[in-house]
Amino acid sequence: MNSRLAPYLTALAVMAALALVPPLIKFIAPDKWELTAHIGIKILLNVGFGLCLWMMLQAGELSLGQGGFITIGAYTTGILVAKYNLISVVWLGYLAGALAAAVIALMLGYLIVHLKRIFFLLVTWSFAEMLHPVLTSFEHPFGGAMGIIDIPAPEGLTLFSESWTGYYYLALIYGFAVLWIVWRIAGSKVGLITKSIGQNDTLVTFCGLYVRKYKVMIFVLGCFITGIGGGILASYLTAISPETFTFFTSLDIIMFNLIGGMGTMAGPIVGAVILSGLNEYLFAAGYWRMVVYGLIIIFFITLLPGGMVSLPAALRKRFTRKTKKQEVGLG
Amino acid sequence: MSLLEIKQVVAGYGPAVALHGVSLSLEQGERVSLLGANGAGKSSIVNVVSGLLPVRSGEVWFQGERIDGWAAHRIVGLGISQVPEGRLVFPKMTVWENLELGATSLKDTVQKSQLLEQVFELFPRLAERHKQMAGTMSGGEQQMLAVGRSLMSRPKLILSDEISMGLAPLVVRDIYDTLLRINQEWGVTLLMVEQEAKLALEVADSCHLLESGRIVASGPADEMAKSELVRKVYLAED
Amino acid sequence: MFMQMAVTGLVLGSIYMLVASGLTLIYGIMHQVNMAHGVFFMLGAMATYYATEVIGLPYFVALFAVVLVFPIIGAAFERGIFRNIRHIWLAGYMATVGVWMLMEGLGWQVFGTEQKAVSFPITGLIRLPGGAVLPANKLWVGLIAIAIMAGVYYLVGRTALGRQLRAVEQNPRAAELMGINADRAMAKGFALGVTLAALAGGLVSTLYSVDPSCGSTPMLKAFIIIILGGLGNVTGSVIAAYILGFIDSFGGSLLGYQAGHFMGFGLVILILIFKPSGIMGDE
Amino acid sequence: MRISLKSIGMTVKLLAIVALSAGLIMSPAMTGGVQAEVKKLKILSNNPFSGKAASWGFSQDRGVGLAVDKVNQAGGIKINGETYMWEKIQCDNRYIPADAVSCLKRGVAQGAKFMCTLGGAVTKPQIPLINKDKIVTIAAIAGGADFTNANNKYLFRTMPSADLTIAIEGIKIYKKLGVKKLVLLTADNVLGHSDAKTLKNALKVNKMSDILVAEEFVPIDTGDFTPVLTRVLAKNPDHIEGGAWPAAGLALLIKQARELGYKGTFTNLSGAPKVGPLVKIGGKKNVEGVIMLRLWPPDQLPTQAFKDYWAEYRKLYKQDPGANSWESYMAFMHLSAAVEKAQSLDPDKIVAVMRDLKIVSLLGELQLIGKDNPLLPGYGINNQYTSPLPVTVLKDGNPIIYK
Repeated sequence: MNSRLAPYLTALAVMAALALVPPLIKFIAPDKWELTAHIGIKILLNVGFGLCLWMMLQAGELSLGQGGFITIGAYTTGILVAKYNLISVVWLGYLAGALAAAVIALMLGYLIVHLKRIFFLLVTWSFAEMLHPVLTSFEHPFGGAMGIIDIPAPEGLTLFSESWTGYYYLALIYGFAVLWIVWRIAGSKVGLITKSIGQNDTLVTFCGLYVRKYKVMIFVLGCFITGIGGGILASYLTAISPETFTFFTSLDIIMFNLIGGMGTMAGPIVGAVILSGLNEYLFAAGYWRMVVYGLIIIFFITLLPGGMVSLPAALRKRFTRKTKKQEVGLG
Repeated sequence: MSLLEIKQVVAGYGPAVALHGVSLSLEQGERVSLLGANGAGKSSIVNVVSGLLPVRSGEVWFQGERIDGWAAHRIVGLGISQVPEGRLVFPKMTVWENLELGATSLKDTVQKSQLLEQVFELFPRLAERHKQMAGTMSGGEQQMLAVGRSLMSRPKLILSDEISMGLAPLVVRDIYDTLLRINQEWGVTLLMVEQEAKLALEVADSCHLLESGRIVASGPADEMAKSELVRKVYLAED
Repeated sequence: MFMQMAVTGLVLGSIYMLVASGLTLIYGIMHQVNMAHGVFFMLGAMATYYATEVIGLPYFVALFAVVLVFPIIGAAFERGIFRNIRHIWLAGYMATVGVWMLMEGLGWQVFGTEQKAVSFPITGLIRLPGGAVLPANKLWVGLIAIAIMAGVYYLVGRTALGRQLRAVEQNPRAAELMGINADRAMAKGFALGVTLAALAGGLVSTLYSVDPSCGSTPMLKAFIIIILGGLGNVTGSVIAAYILGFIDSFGGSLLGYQAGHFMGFGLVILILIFKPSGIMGDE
Repeated sequence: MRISLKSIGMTVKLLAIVALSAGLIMSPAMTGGVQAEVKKLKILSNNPFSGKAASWGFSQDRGVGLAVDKVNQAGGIKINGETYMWEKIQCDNRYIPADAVSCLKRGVAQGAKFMCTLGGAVTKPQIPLINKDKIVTIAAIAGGADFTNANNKYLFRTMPSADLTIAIEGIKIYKKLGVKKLVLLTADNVLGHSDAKTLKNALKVNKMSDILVAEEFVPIDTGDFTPVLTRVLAKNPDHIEGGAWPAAGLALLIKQARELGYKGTFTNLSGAPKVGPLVKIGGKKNVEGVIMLRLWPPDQLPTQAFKDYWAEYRKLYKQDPGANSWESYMAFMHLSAAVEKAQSLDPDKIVAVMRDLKIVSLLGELQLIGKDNPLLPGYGINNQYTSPLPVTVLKDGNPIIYK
């Protein structure tokens, strides 16, 4: 097996296996297909969001405003496609949503790129919080507290007998496209520079590289991709309102990285699968959901800071020798 | 019984080993200086004694008590006080507050105020500026504050680390004079790390020479000053 | 109306100042953004509710009980969860988020969904010149908030404990060399911050209602304040609290509620972009 | 090709990853495949069980739950000779529209053909799905013809809409009180905005538009109303209409208005907040004279059945039932009776039967109205439940029927 091709082959094989899930389930348990599709769609979109954040995290900064960029993507799509019918092709609506997210990310990123750590986190969080009063205050174009309804499905989804299969494949393509892009970037020169910025940006500056440019670039790209996902979600949910994506959406995206592990790209994927799967099962749990969430966070922070992907290594270590606590990823 | 005894101490930072089995002992009232190049392990010895650097193997005894493995804040209570490298005064606090903090391990308020008076007498500059923020003072004044602060715990042993760093020679001389006075008047034992070999040999009774984490030569200061090795390498004489 | 807006701004500012004090302190000493602040606020409010309405203690006795009990709770959380991870900024942040969600979720289970109320013992209405009115309970809560804040200033600025806390904040290593147990000092600082949050809960909740998520809105305000004031800067947060109080009062009265909310966060972003050290920062 | 240990390891890893990811996504399909002996009819309780609206969610869920138990204890319902038992499945939508849509999809996936939900904001985005999948829904929503119209055949409104509360009873009450300067201060959500629309229309129809001096929308979780009250009280109103506040919000609004020296009256006609917390938070003196709809004083319950319901609810949940609990109880009883009468599980047949079926429930006769009713403009379909609507006023901390 050619080792350079191996990751591609793995990804392709997994993608093919996942693409076979709909016919398989429709065959085994047709009445479960809708629920399976629903969970699958959520997981795959979340994988995309988690990977975008992971990419930014490589540059050393953590955004707590990703829910805000999903909102921007979703609202732009909704406003253009559903509310005012300015664009007749939904796919172009997604593109517009992504562009809107990217433009806003560019402006914000340019202004805040010098901030570090908790300051970056807080400013992105404030930005996402600020969207809420703006969206509720203006009936035009945001639809006020009501939000936007009747957002159509993208063209071509009617190829499938019911829309859920279509959304499942759309989410599948989205998830793997993001994986591909993020993987390519991580392996490229830009990726290496970003990573070194994350580890020591002063040193990178000394190497004659313009740190700000790269940081903004990654931020904008991440938000662009997140914006597309927001558009897809808008279609899938058919209705969005200011409360649709909250602080907890942004937090979830961080949690994917935290639970999965921030060291490798597998981290956010594992985290998104586990957490969004769990989330769907906890819907009936009411307040226990918060309790479970809290326990999960505390568990991973205190006992397994390297996330799920570090579990094998942590177990191995535990059985061989007790050593000092690892601090993978959590700079 | 020696006041301080270090036996076969191995210590280091992360994977790097800074001390490879160092032993030395100090008698009550002695003035000892540690000589050596950058990274030879002088500061490591001081930090091992004050508890900032954990010991990997070996023992540290102070007044018949084994103190390796103790936390730094407990060791202060025994009467070991450090004048740390880079002074480390609290910049956003007044001179007076810095001195008060130096006396944290003392419970007796009468003794505390007596000490404060004595420190102010030793360093009149500190008395003049007791309301000033430590961070706004000159380097020399900060060093005086660091020494004064270390006196506030009524120590039996003072560990000083690179007092001369970045200061004008006259100021350094002044501070060492005060340290010698404390040594004579209060009977405080001194373990000094000093980059400037000439100074180190002048202010100390005896001297240890370190190279890459090991003591390579020891002896009374005047003898050491005459030795070939020290003269060539550290005093840069021909 | 101007007079009324000014009075409301002052009252809100005092309340916000109290709510933000614990958060400022914990950031100031431990450099930790405490997302569980709102939960401790809520627990303080709940404790006051159960002490007064269920057990039947007089209100101020209940508040005193809060002051006695919450340092222990705070120290327990610090020892159990935060001590080992506090040097990793993200871990510290996320752990407080975890505590927040855990405690709020448990709160809904334990305390139920019905909103509760604690009544402040002093009632009445004070008429001020210019047609403004000031409810006595708000006046007293505001005055107590100022008194507590003065107490915090005294404790941090004038006492041995305060000196130790500041020493640990400025240089934990040097503090150790002074004979200060840095771990224990930080635990004390955290306990103090938690107690202030709980005390704020017990006081401020008398003006509003009590339920397991009643700490969220105050916490949001507290965050705006500590960022505006410069993280960890006590004086800065006091000034920022009154600024936000006036923004909420004047903005809400002249432009509508959402405008006030928007302006608060807008100011936060501007401050963070152009002067991350806050309005009282050194830069 | 040389087979090395490494490449074997890689293949194993690859297979493991494929199996794991496919398995994780398919796991829901694998669970719960066993078919029960008794046939089940599933109703999805798509309600908020956490967050600010949780008390409404529990109240509604418990009402439906009691009704489900009642029908099941009586032996379920028989359709074409087969016995069906009701089963209620819960999903916490946190009062967030997107979560409600997710919940509905989950419910459909779990085989629910019926649903109860509440809140205009969370119901609105569900409507396309409700219509597409023909989910027979009983919902507590206030907005008018936006929800109840000929397009939404499967959506039944359990609570009186703003057209019945504000537009009819409200105007009566305003006239009786002699309101000269009215302020609407309501929640900044779908409910609040639709109440505002209905109120303005009704005032226009009655040629009273000039009495409305201000309308304000503030978030439902507002704690301090002082700034916005300062703004509206500058207009010297003599009446404040709250619209649809839950207990805590209304209580704080009233308390703070009184503290600012407001002497006028209050109504809260859309929502039916619980009296206990309202009085406790607002203070007995402040909330005196507040007029609300849909609230029954516990000592003035109209029928024995209602008294029994009240007692059972109190016994189970240690508190008085909220309005939407008995409204959804009655609506579910009606729905269940309609399913049995239709002798079919076809949603179209069921809803057709529902529209004409009259049953006697807790508050007497229950029926659906809306079609050709001049009081309900634009409804065009009998999807609005009606039952006696009490007007209550708070006196000394207790609700009594307003004369």
